[in-house]
Amino acid sequence: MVPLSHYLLLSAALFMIGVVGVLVRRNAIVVFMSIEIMLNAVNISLIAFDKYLNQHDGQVFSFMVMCVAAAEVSVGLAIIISMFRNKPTVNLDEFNIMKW
Amino acid sequence: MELLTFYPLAGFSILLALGVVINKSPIGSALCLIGMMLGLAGIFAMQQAHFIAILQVVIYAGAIMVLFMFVIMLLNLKGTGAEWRSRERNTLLTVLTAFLALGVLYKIVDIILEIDLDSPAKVADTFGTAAVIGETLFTDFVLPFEVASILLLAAMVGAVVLAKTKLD
Amino acid sequence: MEPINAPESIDLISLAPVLVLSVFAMAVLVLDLFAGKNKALVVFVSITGLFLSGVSALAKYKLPVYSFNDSYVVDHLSVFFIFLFTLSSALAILLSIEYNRREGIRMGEYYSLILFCTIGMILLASSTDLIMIFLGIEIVSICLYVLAGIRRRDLKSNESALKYFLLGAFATGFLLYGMALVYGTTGSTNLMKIATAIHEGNVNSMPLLLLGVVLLVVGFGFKVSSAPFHMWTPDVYQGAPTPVTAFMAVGPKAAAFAALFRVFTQSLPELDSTWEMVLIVVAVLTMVVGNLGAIMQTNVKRLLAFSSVSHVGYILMAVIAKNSIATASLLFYMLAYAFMIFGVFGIIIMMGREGEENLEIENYAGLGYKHPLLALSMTAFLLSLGGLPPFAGFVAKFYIFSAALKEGLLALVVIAVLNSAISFYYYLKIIVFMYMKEPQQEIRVSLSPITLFVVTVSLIATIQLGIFPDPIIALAQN
Amino acid sequence: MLLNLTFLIPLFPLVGSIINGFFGLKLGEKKVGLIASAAVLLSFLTTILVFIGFLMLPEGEHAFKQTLFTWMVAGDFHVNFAFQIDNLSLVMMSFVTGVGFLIHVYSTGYMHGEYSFYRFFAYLNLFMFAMLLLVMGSNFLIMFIGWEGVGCCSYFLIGYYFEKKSACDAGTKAFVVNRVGDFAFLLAVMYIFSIFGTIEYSEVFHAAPEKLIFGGEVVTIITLLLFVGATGKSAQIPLYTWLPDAMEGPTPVSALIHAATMVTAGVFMVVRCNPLFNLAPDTMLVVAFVGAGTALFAATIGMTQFDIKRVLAYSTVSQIGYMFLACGVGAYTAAIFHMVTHAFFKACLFLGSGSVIHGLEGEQDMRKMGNIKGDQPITYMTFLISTLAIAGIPPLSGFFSKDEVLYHALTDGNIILWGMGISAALLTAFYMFRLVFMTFHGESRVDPSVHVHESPKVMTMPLVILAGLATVGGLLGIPLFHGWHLLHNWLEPVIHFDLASALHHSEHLLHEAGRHAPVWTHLLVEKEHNVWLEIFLMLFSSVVAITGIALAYIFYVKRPDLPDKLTEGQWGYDIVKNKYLVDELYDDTIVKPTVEGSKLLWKQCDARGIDGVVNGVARIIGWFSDRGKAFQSGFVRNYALFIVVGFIALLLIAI
Repeated sequence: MVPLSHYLLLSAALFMIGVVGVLVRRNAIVVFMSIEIMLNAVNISLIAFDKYLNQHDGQVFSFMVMCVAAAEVSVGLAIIISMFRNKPTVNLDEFNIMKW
Repeated sequence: MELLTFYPLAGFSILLALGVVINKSPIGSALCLIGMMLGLAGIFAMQQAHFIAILQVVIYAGAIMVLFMFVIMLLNLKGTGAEWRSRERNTLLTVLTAFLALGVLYKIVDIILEIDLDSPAKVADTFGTAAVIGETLFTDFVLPFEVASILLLAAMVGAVVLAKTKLD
Repeated sequence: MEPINAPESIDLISLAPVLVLSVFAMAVLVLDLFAGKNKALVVFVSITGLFLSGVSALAKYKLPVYSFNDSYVVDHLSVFFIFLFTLSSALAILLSIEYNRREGIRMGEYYSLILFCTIGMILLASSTDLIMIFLGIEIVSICLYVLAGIRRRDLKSNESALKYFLLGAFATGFLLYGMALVYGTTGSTNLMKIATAIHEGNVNSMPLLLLGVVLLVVGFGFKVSSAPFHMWTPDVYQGAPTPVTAFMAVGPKAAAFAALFRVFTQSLPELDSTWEMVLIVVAVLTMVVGNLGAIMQTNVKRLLAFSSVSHVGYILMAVIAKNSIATASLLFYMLAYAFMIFGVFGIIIMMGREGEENLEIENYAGLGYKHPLLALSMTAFLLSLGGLPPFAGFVAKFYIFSAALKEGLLALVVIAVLNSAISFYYYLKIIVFMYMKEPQQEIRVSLSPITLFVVTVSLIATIQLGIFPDPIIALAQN
Repeated sequence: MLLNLTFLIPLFPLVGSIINGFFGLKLGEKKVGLIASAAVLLSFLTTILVFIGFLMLPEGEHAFKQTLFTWMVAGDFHVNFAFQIDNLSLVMMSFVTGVGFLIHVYSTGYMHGEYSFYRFFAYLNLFMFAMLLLVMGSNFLIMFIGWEGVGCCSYFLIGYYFEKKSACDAGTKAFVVNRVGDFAFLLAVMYIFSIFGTIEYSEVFHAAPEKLIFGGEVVTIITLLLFVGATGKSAQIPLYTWLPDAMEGPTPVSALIHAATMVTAGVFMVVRCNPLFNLAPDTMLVVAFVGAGTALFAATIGMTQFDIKRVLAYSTVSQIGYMFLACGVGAYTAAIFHMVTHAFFKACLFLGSGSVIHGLEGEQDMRKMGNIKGDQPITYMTFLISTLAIAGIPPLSGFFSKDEVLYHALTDGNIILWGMGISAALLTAFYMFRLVFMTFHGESRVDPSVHVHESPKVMTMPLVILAGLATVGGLLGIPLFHGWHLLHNWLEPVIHFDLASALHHSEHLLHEAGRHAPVWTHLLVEKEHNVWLEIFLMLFSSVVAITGIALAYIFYVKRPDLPDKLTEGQWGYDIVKNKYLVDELYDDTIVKPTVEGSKLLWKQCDARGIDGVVNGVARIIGWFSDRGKAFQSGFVRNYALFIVVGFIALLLIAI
């Protein structure tokens, strides 16, 4: 039997890896992938809690998270594509016309 | 027994997640991400969340990641150029951020380990099956389920507006 | 296999505003195919949809009504917010007409996205379930990401969309983690059940719950753009098309506040010792950062972005105070703020030129003699934003401050009042330019009748709410 | 009933302002002036009707309240939009509308041919509206609306000549400095609300002695906050710097807003809140000393100025100081009395200076004036009368009001306050006559190309009326014998204060809180009205005023030609030299140190010190804002980092 805390630790670790990815990477697509890691990490927590509580709410929640992830991916990649047409790069550091 | 499957799966997922962050080329990152998601599907399956495990494979690995790969190839991002690599490298920042993240992680771990865990309730055999999830979805959570369709429709419209080639 | 019986709590009538809007949003999508280049029909249908949706919010007369397994509620708060959302979306659409013609945005999807976004806002304000709130936030955000980037050929618009999207998704991660932890520790996603679980001490792990609460503050803090999670606001507001900026500053923000208010006051009232302190820090920081940031700005949209950040700080005080006056003051502030913002942005749109030009403060030099009435309205809006009587902004601020004072938050009120004094510095800057500087260039204002109509309505409302706020307050107090 | 006409009084100027603001451009100058003046005249006449109505009130009723509508309700918080007519507000309304009307008439002449004539009158009418709200409101919030409103109009009117950068800066400065005061005022209002649960005057003042402990910290904080608000609006130390700069506005504005009405709003507010101030002896002391200090300080600066309007501005600051001195020693009648007489003579002086500036085609520097009394006889006569009044020469109005202030400063205050007051009186006589002599007497230093002419009738008529009022205004309060003081009898219901019962309540409150009440018996000793002391003080201050005038005469009429004689007549050198030495000695020992000292005071305290603080605060905020910009780097990564850092910070706070 795997205790709940193990799942939660795995979830926290993956979440923080995702956060670090967002903070250090400059490739917009990789940053986006790091955000996906974060969402997946949360799913682990949800499902672990679900098992622990003997409920299905968490699984429904994670189902919705997947929907949202799919929606975000389609819009996010569309944004990256439309941006790429004007300026062929995905380096986030080149996108700071607006500052201060 | 379960622990024996859990640790390799968890380690595998963490390593691949790190791979996503560390990998220089976007394609490599994407491949690592797919691997990680498959690993997580295994972890879900361990918790008897079979339906979600399958969705994880179908939606994430099957749909979302394909979209990622597709866009990477469309934009032809090789990410191997020396210029790009030097841009990506910023050791000090990375180390600082990693320390920050480790600090937070430490705190969270601290909190998690404090939990006084009772042994979890024995779950029914039907737990996590498509039938049960489906019933929950269509009774207690019918509204979120329907609202999700609005979300997807809006996202679809949005993606089309932004990405279609012909501007009218 | 046994048939699944539909639960009794399904109540489509209470969902009427959402249903009406969904139908109209899709109708707009379809109509757009036949409408050709003239979007008048599309606009008309959108406005009708919003109007009908607002009316259908009154379908339930015995409030509150809980439905869908207690995850959706029609109460006075949500009805008021639905009015606010439909009104602000309608004003945003009216503002867009002239702008879209000038900037060549000829997509009918623009309008349906605004409608979809409004659906998200309504769901956000009426949901009492974390899953629903999450979905609502995502609908709103996704529509806004697209709307911010809808000027596809413009690099600023692209950048705005990209920044908003990446940071928004990042913040969503935090919000989601927070929700997961709250669910896990209390065993439910329903706000009322969470409150009951906390009340009965039925919580797995208090520290984990508190961690979840902090994560929720981060996530909501981003959505309402409070410091230090506000950094995206100026960039996104500046880069997004001007009507979208006005739209963003009112509706989605109010919706996020509605959800924030529900989550913190309905489900976590027993933990107020924790989040109250956190929110006080956030509120103070937000006011100070917003005001200091605005002082040095030269771009009007950016200046208003920072100013909106500082307003978030004031509104957070209502959440912190959480008494009966606070609820009313939150609603009133949102309404007053909506009119002020649409008024100001209407004038900004009229002053603007093709390609998002003419947005610097210097461009407003000499407006006072060229178009005295326009300048006078702008002055009224700015003074109202600063909180000068007898405009709506003053009454709104006074309400929130007295709500906070009633809870004994004297220090917070002092800081807030001091901040609103500082804020005059930059509002005055625009007024000084309008009245007291020589024009740098020829002033060319596109006085489109529809935009003028929006500005006039906003002006009347700003003054009306300042002098006779009572009916609205009575409404908000129920 | 006549009293029901009350709401019309502020309505007329509002309507006038709206008409002029929206249609002024099409109406043309004549009609704009007519509408604006007629609006104020109508509200003046209505005030008289209301006054009559008030006099007809049955015995024992001292206030009339007209509620127009409910403004805000929030829980138990209830604010009506209501006007309160009582003895105090009637006095204020009468002179605000009366003087306001005269100044409107004058402005039609003065502003003739200005660039945007209608805008000026729209603002001026709007100002009248706000000022009337301020004095007529029946609760603190209405007063606050008026308070902000007058500030706003003042800002627009100061910046009226917006082509001039100095005018814009002055306008902004006035607004920002005023905001500091307003901020304190608003806090006080909220504090009052949190204690009394209401902000209606009648209810607050009625409950005050029962809820507040005499000399307790609550009432002290409230009154101090109110007083800070008053210092902002009434240009007292330390928030006075905006008023001299405000002279960038057109002269009628200076007369109406920055001399007669708006700047006295602070005094009005203190008098209005006298039931609170009476309970806070510590605050009263602060008020008295700030008032006396400002009176003296501003007078010394007045001696060094050469701009005719700036001299008058400092003089205004100084005279308002007297009013606060009177408030501070509890002589509220004296404060109002001086406010009224000051409105007459200071409005006359400002309008007179406007007439001079008009006649000299825009010249404001006194060094380029001189000997124009023949060219502007009416202006000269009215100006002289008003100057005599402000200097305190009997039997003009200023004499009575100032003496009443000084008498109370001595009997109810202490000798230091009186000393400061009487020194300021000496300086006042000196610098005012310096002004008169430099402007109207002596050698003409006027630019020869300028043709000096008397102003048109529409400008001189108000001058004559105001000078007349400045002459006879003192009759309102013939001070010598108790019971003859009209104004005192009139205001009695408003400023009546039962100290004994207040102390009784306080003892009760302290007792309930388990604390011991201090000994208060010495406060209850009745003071005799000493007629002979008052007569002596009158004589003394007359002598002081005459001394001041004489000094001014010596230095600004006699002395300037001495150096000329010196150079041209070698043969009479010794005699002249001896004579000169006396003057020289006098000059070196007394005048120069004083003038230099006050110059130093002005430069250091005013320009560098207080101005510096105001500008410094602005600069510090600007600096922070500038540094803060660096965070807003435009990089997504940095923004994300801030989200994470914010998360960590909140985590540390929460857990």
